[in-house]
This record gives sequence, C-alpha cells and structure tokens, in this order.
Amino acid sequence: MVARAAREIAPGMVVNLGIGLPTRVVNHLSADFPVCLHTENGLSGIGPTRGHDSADRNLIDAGGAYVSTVPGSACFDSATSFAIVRSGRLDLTMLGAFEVSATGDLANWKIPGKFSPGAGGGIELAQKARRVVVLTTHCDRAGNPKLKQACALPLTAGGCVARIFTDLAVIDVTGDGFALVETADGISATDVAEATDAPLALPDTPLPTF
Amino acid sequence: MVARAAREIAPGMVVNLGIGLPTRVVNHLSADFPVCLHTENGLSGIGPTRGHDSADRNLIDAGGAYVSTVPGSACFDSATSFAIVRSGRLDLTMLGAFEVSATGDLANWKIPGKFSPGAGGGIELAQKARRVVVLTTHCDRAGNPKLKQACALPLTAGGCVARIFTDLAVIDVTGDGFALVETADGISATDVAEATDAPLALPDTPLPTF
Amino acid sequence: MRLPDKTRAIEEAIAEIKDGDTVMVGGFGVPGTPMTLIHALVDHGARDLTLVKNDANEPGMGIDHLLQSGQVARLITTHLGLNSHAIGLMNSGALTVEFNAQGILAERIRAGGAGLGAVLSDIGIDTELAQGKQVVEMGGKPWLVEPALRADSALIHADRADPFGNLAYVATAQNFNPLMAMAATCVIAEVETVLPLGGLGANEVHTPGVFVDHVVALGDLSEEYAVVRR
Amino acid sequence: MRLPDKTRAIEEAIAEIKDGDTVMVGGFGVPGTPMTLIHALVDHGARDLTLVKNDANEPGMGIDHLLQSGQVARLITTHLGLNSHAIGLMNSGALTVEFNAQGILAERIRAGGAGLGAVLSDIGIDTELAQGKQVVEMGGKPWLVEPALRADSALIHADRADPFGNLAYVATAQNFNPLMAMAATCVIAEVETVLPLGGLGANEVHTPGVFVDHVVALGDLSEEYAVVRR
Repeated sequence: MVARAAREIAPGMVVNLGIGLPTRVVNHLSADFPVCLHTENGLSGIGPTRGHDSADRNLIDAGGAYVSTVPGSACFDSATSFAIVRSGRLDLTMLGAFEVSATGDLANWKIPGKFSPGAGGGIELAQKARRVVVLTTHCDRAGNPKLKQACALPLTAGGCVARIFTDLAVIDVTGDGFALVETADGISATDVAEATDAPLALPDTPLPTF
Repeated sequence: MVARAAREIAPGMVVNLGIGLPTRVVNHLSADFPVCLHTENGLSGIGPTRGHDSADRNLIDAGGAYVSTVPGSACFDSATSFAIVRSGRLDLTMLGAFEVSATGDLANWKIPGKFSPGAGGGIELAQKARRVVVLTTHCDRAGNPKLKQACALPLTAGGCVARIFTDLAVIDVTGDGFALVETADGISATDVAEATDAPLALPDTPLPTF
Repeated sequence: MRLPDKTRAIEEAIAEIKDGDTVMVGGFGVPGTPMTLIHALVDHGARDLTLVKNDANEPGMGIDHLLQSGQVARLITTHLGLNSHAIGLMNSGALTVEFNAQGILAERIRAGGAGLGAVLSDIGIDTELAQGKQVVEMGGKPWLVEPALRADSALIHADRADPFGNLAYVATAQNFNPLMAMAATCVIAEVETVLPLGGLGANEVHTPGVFVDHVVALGDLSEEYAVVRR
Repeated sequence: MRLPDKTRAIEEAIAEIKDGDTVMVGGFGVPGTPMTLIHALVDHGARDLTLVKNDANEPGMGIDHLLQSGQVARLITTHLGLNSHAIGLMNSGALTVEFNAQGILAERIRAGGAGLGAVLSDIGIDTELAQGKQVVEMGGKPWLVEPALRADSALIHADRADPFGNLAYVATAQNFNPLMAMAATCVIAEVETVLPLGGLGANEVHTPGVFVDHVVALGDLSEEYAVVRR
C-alpha cells in the first residue's frame, strides 16, 4: 500500500508526508524523481532518513525522525512553513486517520478521554493542501472499520479527503460517497465492502489490483 | 538646531530619522556613540551617507539617499522593518512637520489639493515610536507658524509629539499645551511666542540657549 | 528525490499575465525593482492592470514605463513622492491610486502569502486612512480590518537563486520582494546569478523555492539598475 | 555610531523573570530548544508561569524540567504527543493546556511581534478548535479572530550571534525562534557562537538585533542538545 501510495505523487509536486505510515512513502521515491518534500517544522527538500550515528542534531522532520537535505533544500521558520501550507503551495499531503467519512471528513487527532495530545499541524494540512489523501490500515486494531458513513470522533477537517490507501484497497471519496478504485492483490470487492462501514460503489470495469 | 536635536539621542537607543531635516542628525553623531539607526526600507545599523562614486546601488535609506553599513548591520524585509516600529522596539523617531498642535497632533503628509504623495511609513513611525520628536523650521516659507492650537491639515497621528526642535527654540508638548524649554542663541521668549500660534508656557527659571 | 528546474526564458515566464490582472512588483526605489521583467511586461502589452508596489519609482524608470504606456488602471502603493508623472496621472483621474501605510501594505501582502484573511491593526485609526475600513471590536478596543492582498502574478528581483527558485536578496533590495514572492498565483523572479542546485545554502535562503514558479537569469544589468546621480 | 553590546552572564539575563510571567520558549523537539536557559529558569525558581512552546519536549528534557519542578501553571502549545508526563499533568488538572493549530500559534506570536491586534483565519473553523473564538464576517465569509500573543520574556536558541544580538539559526532549529524573538518585552538568546560585530553578514541575519535584549554565550553543549537515541 505504501508503494501504491507513492505512485500518487506526480512529477514536480510539493508534498507533505504526515507522521506514521505516510513517512514511509519516502523510501519508494527514486533519487532522480522530481519532487519537493516539505515538513512543517521548517524544511523543503527532505532527503533520506538518517540513523543515529550519521544524524545532524539540528535536522529532524515533524515526527522527530532525523532526516537529511538534498541539493536545493531550504530552511525556514514555522510561520513561513505554514504559509506554504495555507496559501495553496502544497500540492499534496498524505495523512494518517482514525476515521474517514463518506463525505471526506477526516478525524485523526483526538480520541476524547483516551488520546488528546493536540493537533499539531494536522488541521492546516488537512484543510489547506490542494489534495489530501489518507494512508491507513483499513480497520483499527480491534478490527473496526475506519471508513464510516460519518465520523464519531472530533474532526480534523471536513470534506477534505480525496482518496484513501489502505492495506485492502484504494478508495475515492466522490460526491456520492466511497468508490472502490483498486484492490490489493488477493482481496475481492466483497472483502473491502465488508470491512467498510458505508456503501461502496464498484466500477463497471474490472478492478485493477496493486 | 540639528546639533541640538542630536543630543536628544541617548546611548543605546534605536532611532529612526525621517526624511528631510532629521536625516542630517546623523552627521552630529560620533563614530563611537552607541546607537542603532533604523530605516524603514529594511536596514538597522545605518552608517554614513555615501557619494555617487562610492555608493552601493542596493543600499539606500527610505529617502533614497545612498548610505553605508556599520559592523553589525542587518538587512530585512519591509514586514520585519515595520514589526520593529509597531512592536515598540523603536525608542525614538525624529520627523518633519507641516503642523504640530498644542496637544501633540502631527500633520506631515498631505496638503489637500496641493501635495498628496501618500504617507509612506510616516503614520506608523508617528503612532508607534516610543518617543516622537519633530525637527522643523518654526514657520513655513510664507512665514506662517507651524505650531498651532489645532492642526488644519489631515493628521499623520494624534497626540504623538513629545518635543519640537525648531530654528528658534526647543518646545515640549505637555498636558497643558506648548512649553518653552530652550531658545536659540539670540532669540527671546517673546520672539518664540510671536512665531507660535498657540499659548506658550514659560519656565520660572532662566531659559537655556542652544 | 531531486528538486524540479524552474528556469525559463523571460517571454515564457511572463506569458501568463492577462489583461485585467493584478501584478505585484518588488522594490523600494531602485533596489529590488525587477527592471527587466517590467520592460518585458511593457513589450508583452497586457492592459488594465492593477499594480501593487511600494512606490512608483522615478519618471522614466521602473514601473513608470508601465504608467507611460497606459497599461495600468490602478495602483496600490504607499508613496509617490519621487514620481511627479504618477502624481499627475492620479490628479487627472487617469490612474486610480489606493494609498496604504507602508508597513500595513507589507502585512496585507504577507497575510495573502500566509493564507490568512486579514490582519487587525490600529495604524491610522484616528486618521483619514481609516475612512471606509471595516472596524471590529476586540478586547474592548476598536481595530481596523486590513484584508489580505494576493495577486495573479508577482515580479521579483533577487540577487541569487538556484534552479528550484530558492532566492536570496542583498542589502535594501530585499524590501517587499520576499513578501510578494509568497502572495501571487504565479511568481516570476529575475535573478542576477543562477547557481546550481546546492549552490545556495539551506540557511541563506530568504524565499523558499516552493513559492516560486519561474526563474529568469539576467544578463548584464542595464543602466536602470545603477546608482542614480542626483 | 557603533552598535551597543548586549552580551550578559546567564543569571543576569534571566533575572527579570517574575512569578506569574508569560515566557515563550523556542524549539520544535530538541532543535532550537534553549536547554541551558531552561535550566537557568529552573534554578531561578519563578513560579506560576505561562509557557508558550510548540511542544513539551520529551520526559526529562527541555521544558519538562519546568513542568517537573511545578513552575508552570499554563501551557499554550500545539502538540504534547512525545511527553506522556505533560499529558498526565494535563489530565490530572495540574496543568492548564491551550492547544492551537501549529501554524496559527506561529501567526499569533508573529502578530504579537509585528504589533498587530490579531489575524483572521479560517483554520479549524468547522472543528472544536473554533469553540469560544470570536467570529467576524468579512467579504461575506466568517473568519476566526486569532489574537496576537506577546510574552514578558522569550528564551531563544540560536547558532550564531554578534554582541548586538543579531541572530542566525541553522537547519530545523529555526522553527519558532525567530517569531518569539520578536514578540517579548525581554528577549534572551543563548547562542552557540558569539562572533565579533561584523562577523555575521548583514544578509545572513535571521533575527535583527533590534529585537534582542540579552545575548548569552554557551560553553560546551550538554548531552541534552545531542542526537536522541530512540
């Protein structure tokens, strides 16, 4: 699914990869692929992750991982970093999710009473990136579907999600709800529908697999 | 009067010198006097003015004069430059004037129907510098007093002027109107009062001269 | 991962500008004014433009060429004191001028670049500059609403750039350039030197290339960039 | 004209901080966190503080020392995810926490530093972060009023400085430091290297010294600044 999500990145894009699964997308981009990766703590042009021994103590991504630069990287303050996000210069963000609704609402920052560490930069990424895609396991650890008719948790942003990449499928959020686009190898449309807590439209043509 | 005004600058101050007469104050500050001169087009640490042949084409003050830097000068954009002004980091500004009222109102940017080139940075300097002093001829070219009970011209900022340096006198703006502080050598209090279009309080003690 | 190349021929860079566009132009006096892009815009011929620029340069220099050619309908600015020609156009009604306090113009542009709606300020609240502005109460005090400004295009002058569009400025040629470089849909930078990727250190970048669409390398600078003899 | 010297001993630099003060602290994770000034503030002992910081560092690091010592009554922040201790204090009611969207916290601090009253933003307008916020109509659309934030003191970490307080940062240690360095009445910068006046080029300054009150030279850096082993 991570490799499939990486193919969502078109040449020339400016992309922010959220904490968690999305960060792994970087490992599926070749050295000569033209893209600018942005991290909200103040860097454009992220290079490969660094191990402890080769890390620069002053060079991390928003998740705290040690990263490197590439030729042409730029560093800036937090206000400039979010100016990039809010003014529409971020072509794509890939975010994790607790829940996604059939209208594209995203909940990924708070589970009242259990987990409320603050939203960090997530609200601005979800609300203002030109395209928001979600990278998540199809169900949570207890086996409950994360794709639902409506979110029960507090929203990060409403109607923001365009596409969802899971371990089971690629699903678009359309004006009419979820639409199945691709399935993982060995997964049927029925498998995906059963793990999804909302209607799922199927295409008329055969489903590609990834 | 310019030399007298220069003595208004205390060691350690951050000072903006307005276009016109105030700019000349720089020639009365010694090389080892501790002060930081600011110009609103984006420079702190102005050094002496430069002639045509030694000028740097990229280094001007807000009036368009070619200036130099000193060790420790810093360059910045226009937003940062006015952040300095509005956030209270400017200890003193010296401005020119068309009119000053007995309550400290300043008019120095517009003569309706005759002269309206825009206020530039003058409004922010007048309204936000911690101390605003005016450097001006006591009367205009037609001989009319510039110090008046109330300004007739559109205001730059209300109640902002603390002290006025003219060719005739040093005058404070107090809660009770104009108060004579010093006179120019050879000028009497009566001379100053006659050239001032508002009541002028005199001190009980003998007047110093400059 | 490598960063895309945005270097362009000047004609290609400004081709997107259309009649009726709002165009921001960097510079405060000569320093930072993109003289070469301005000439290209004269040649290009787009009309009925709204320009946003700190000042109108001096007669026969910088944006005065666009005023002379009749391409400008409206000018959002802070001060025209050095251009009697611009003041003449304003007084005759041939040019609509909107004056802003200088730092407020800077903040309105920056707010546009930062994706904000407006800033609240008390600058000029007791002067005629406040006339017609929306006022809101906050914390028991009235504040002027100063709406964010964005443009269709921004013309920027920088000292150095890399092909991705990271920009660095020098001396007082910085002024409005870094702000305008954030606030337009199409940002075009003319630069004195284009360095290879990596030639501009990550910590010496003033404008991240993410904001920049086209990089135009300047050849020898024209006389218009030189020290003005007064 | 020469620029004044603002280098100080660390105790002198932080002596002005009082009980009940609001203190901004730079840093995002380890990079840019003024670890040494934080320890000095623990030793100083001022209590009932309101801290403004992007995050709460990790347990046993950075501002966690001030949380452990019970000196902090209130924390204005964006994310506590890496500090379970801070979340525990919040959940027990021992620490009042105000969460902001990260870029909005940055803009509120910048607005304080720029002498503005507030910014208008639509971030989080359809989420619970909007609850209790003032809303104004502008251009037919509702906007949240995000008031400017200022502090009594700001604790800043920079890579290099000169004695006047011009600061330069490196890599992702920049983050909130340049913003907070504009927004406090007393700005205290700890710096890894103090260069002589003129040693920092005018075009490589990130924070003009005009904003800075005290410069504290760091000796050898403690382990707390080093790469974290995870």
